[in-house]
Amino acid sequence: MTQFTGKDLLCVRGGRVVFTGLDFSVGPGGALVLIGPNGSGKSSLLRLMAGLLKPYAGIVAWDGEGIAEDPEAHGGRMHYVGHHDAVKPALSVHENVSFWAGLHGHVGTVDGALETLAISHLSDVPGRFLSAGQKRRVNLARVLAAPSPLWLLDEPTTALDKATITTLERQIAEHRAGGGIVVLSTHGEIPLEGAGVLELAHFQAGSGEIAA
Amino acid sequence: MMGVFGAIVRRDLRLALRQGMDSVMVVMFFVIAVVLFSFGVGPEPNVLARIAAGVIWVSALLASMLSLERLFQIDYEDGSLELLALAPVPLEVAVVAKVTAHWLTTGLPLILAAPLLAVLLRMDGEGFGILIAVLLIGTPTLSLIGAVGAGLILGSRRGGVLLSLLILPLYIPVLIFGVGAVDAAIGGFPFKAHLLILGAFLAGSAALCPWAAAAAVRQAIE
Amino acid sequence: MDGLSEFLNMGGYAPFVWPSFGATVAIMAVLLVVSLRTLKRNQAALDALKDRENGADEA
Amino acid sequence: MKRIDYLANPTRFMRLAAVLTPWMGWATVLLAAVGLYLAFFVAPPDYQQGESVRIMYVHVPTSWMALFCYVSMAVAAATGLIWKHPVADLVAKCTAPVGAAFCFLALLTGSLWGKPMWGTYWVWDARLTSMLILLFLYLGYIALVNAFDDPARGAKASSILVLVGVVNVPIIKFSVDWWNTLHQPASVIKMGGPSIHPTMLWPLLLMALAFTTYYVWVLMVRVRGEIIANKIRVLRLKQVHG
Repeated sequence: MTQFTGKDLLCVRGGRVVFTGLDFSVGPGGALVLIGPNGSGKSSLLRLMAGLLKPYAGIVAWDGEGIAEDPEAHGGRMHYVGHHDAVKPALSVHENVSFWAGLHGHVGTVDGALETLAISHLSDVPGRFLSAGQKRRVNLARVLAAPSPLWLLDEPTTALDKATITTLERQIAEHRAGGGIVVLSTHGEIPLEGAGVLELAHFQAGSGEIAA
Repeated sequence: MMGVFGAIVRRDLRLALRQGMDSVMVVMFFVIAVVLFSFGVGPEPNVLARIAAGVIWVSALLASMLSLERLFQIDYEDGSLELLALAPVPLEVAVVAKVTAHWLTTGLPLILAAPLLAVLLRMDGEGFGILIAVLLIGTPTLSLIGAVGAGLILGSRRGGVLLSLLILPLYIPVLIFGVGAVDAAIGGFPFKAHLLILGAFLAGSAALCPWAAAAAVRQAIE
Repeated sequence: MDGLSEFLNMGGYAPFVWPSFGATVAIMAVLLVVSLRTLKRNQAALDALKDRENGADEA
Repeated sequence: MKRIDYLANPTRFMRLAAVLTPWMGWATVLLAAVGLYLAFFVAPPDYQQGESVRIMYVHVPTSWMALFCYVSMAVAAATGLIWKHPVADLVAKCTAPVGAAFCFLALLTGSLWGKPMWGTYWVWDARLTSMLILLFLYLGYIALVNAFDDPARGAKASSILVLVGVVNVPIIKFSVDWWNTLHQPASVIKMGGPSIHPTMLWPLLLMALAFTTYYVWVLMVRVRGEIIANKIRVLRLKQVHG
């Protein structure tokens, strides 16, 4: 029962408490939706879960073991989709996606992923000609091309059209059905049934902490 | 592990070759810098020969530093650096891969151009072989030390100028022994010691710099 | 009085000895004064911010 | 709520600094006075250099301090990086200007001392050249620590730089010494004179001690300034984010 948990997390950015005393726990097939106003720490929490950001206090654990213990293992079982799409203008779509899939040791799954996101017609087009929506789909294609148990998606639906959002919805459902875990921050575009909701506003620091 | 290393090197080389006149610009800067010295110092053959090794080394050092600023910068801005840090492979491997790609696109072309410029500077014939050997050992060290600087300036204002201020003092030992070896060879003195010391610098920086550069990158993408 | 002028002459090396000591004392003093002034300025700014904040709470 | 010492003011340090500062101030003035008196009135002139050797009582202590400050910056940076101690980062950042000042003074007094001895203001002597490179390392550190908007970022990046630097200082010293003996004729007069006569040793030690207490004095003042500046920034951020 691989449980993805976080205990008593305290995040400090630029001398300001972003959130404090935050706990979460997601099991296989589970999903967690982070909601809250801008600047409430949704992105910080996702970066914390990915291991990009070290918590000031508290621990993020996978199956009971802190992710900081073995960052490489955590990197192998997780995909993080942030605000930037990491698409190289000089490389073609296929080259972009196969590079990232290759890092995760997956070869040959690229065409399937492009097919699913309806961008296989762009396979040989260099990245600089792509629109924002297409770049986002290339970014998501690398997630599909290298199946991993944990998906951390930071506002995945930005710049996506209706059709792609439904595709993404289906992929997330498939991923969860296969025992995968999804944590995503959104403004409500993706209805996920049976998903836990984490309201960041509950974990804002009281004014007492900062004044001191 | 090696697969990922190769993948990153290939990707960076492909980017450099497609995007960049990178190596061409670096070699052009190298040639122009050396030519400028000749204009400054005058065409007097034995004066030029006397300072040839120093001029070539300083110009090579500055040229290899030109493209260092963008070693991590582009990946930092488009989000690739974050994904490399989250790859199932230690960040140090990605750093060494990027340094290798940087050396192949800048260090190697400099080495190929160096003998041509040695002729320009009327350098004594004996020095050519040792010049290439010394540059072969020295330029990777320059790329490794430079990678630490490139990591440190990520996200700072006016990175380029800052990088040269941080890195050039650390280049001085490599410069001293690099030029010393060539001058010793031309002067007929033994130069084995210089090569060994340069080898030690390379081994030392190969061990420490990837770790320091990865630490710099990690706290930059926080 | 010639003891003083003889001392000041520093055996003919006056133009080197006194500038050395002078520059040392001067630069150290300047660094100290600048640091002290920055501390006072920051302290005043903090107090001002705190007063305005307390002021805001009361209003 | 666990005390977040990064945000709450490091009260322990502020209290310690407030108590320590006046003591350091008086110690500096006293030590310097006694040191200078010994240097000018007790220590003998050099048989070769005459009175100009007295510059040694400023040049040598500033050189020691230049290196001492750089090493303490490295220690503070390591503490800041490894144990995430916020005040350690500030100590490293505030030491840099003091170290750079001492380093510049060492160069200035060295060249003023060199003029009567060597006839020129600058000689690529091994010690002076290493001191010049150390000054570049200081300037690089100061440039990097102020190159970021978020001071915590600046502190982290410059801590790594000073650790890389401190590893390179002996290597640079070794290379410059080798380079210097190759090009420099061997007849360089030894800076400190053949043997340190006791009456010459005391002023040297006293001046060095005076400079050390001066360093701690300025450090305390600057770190308190930085802590207060941090608090101002946090308050402003609070106003913006509410």
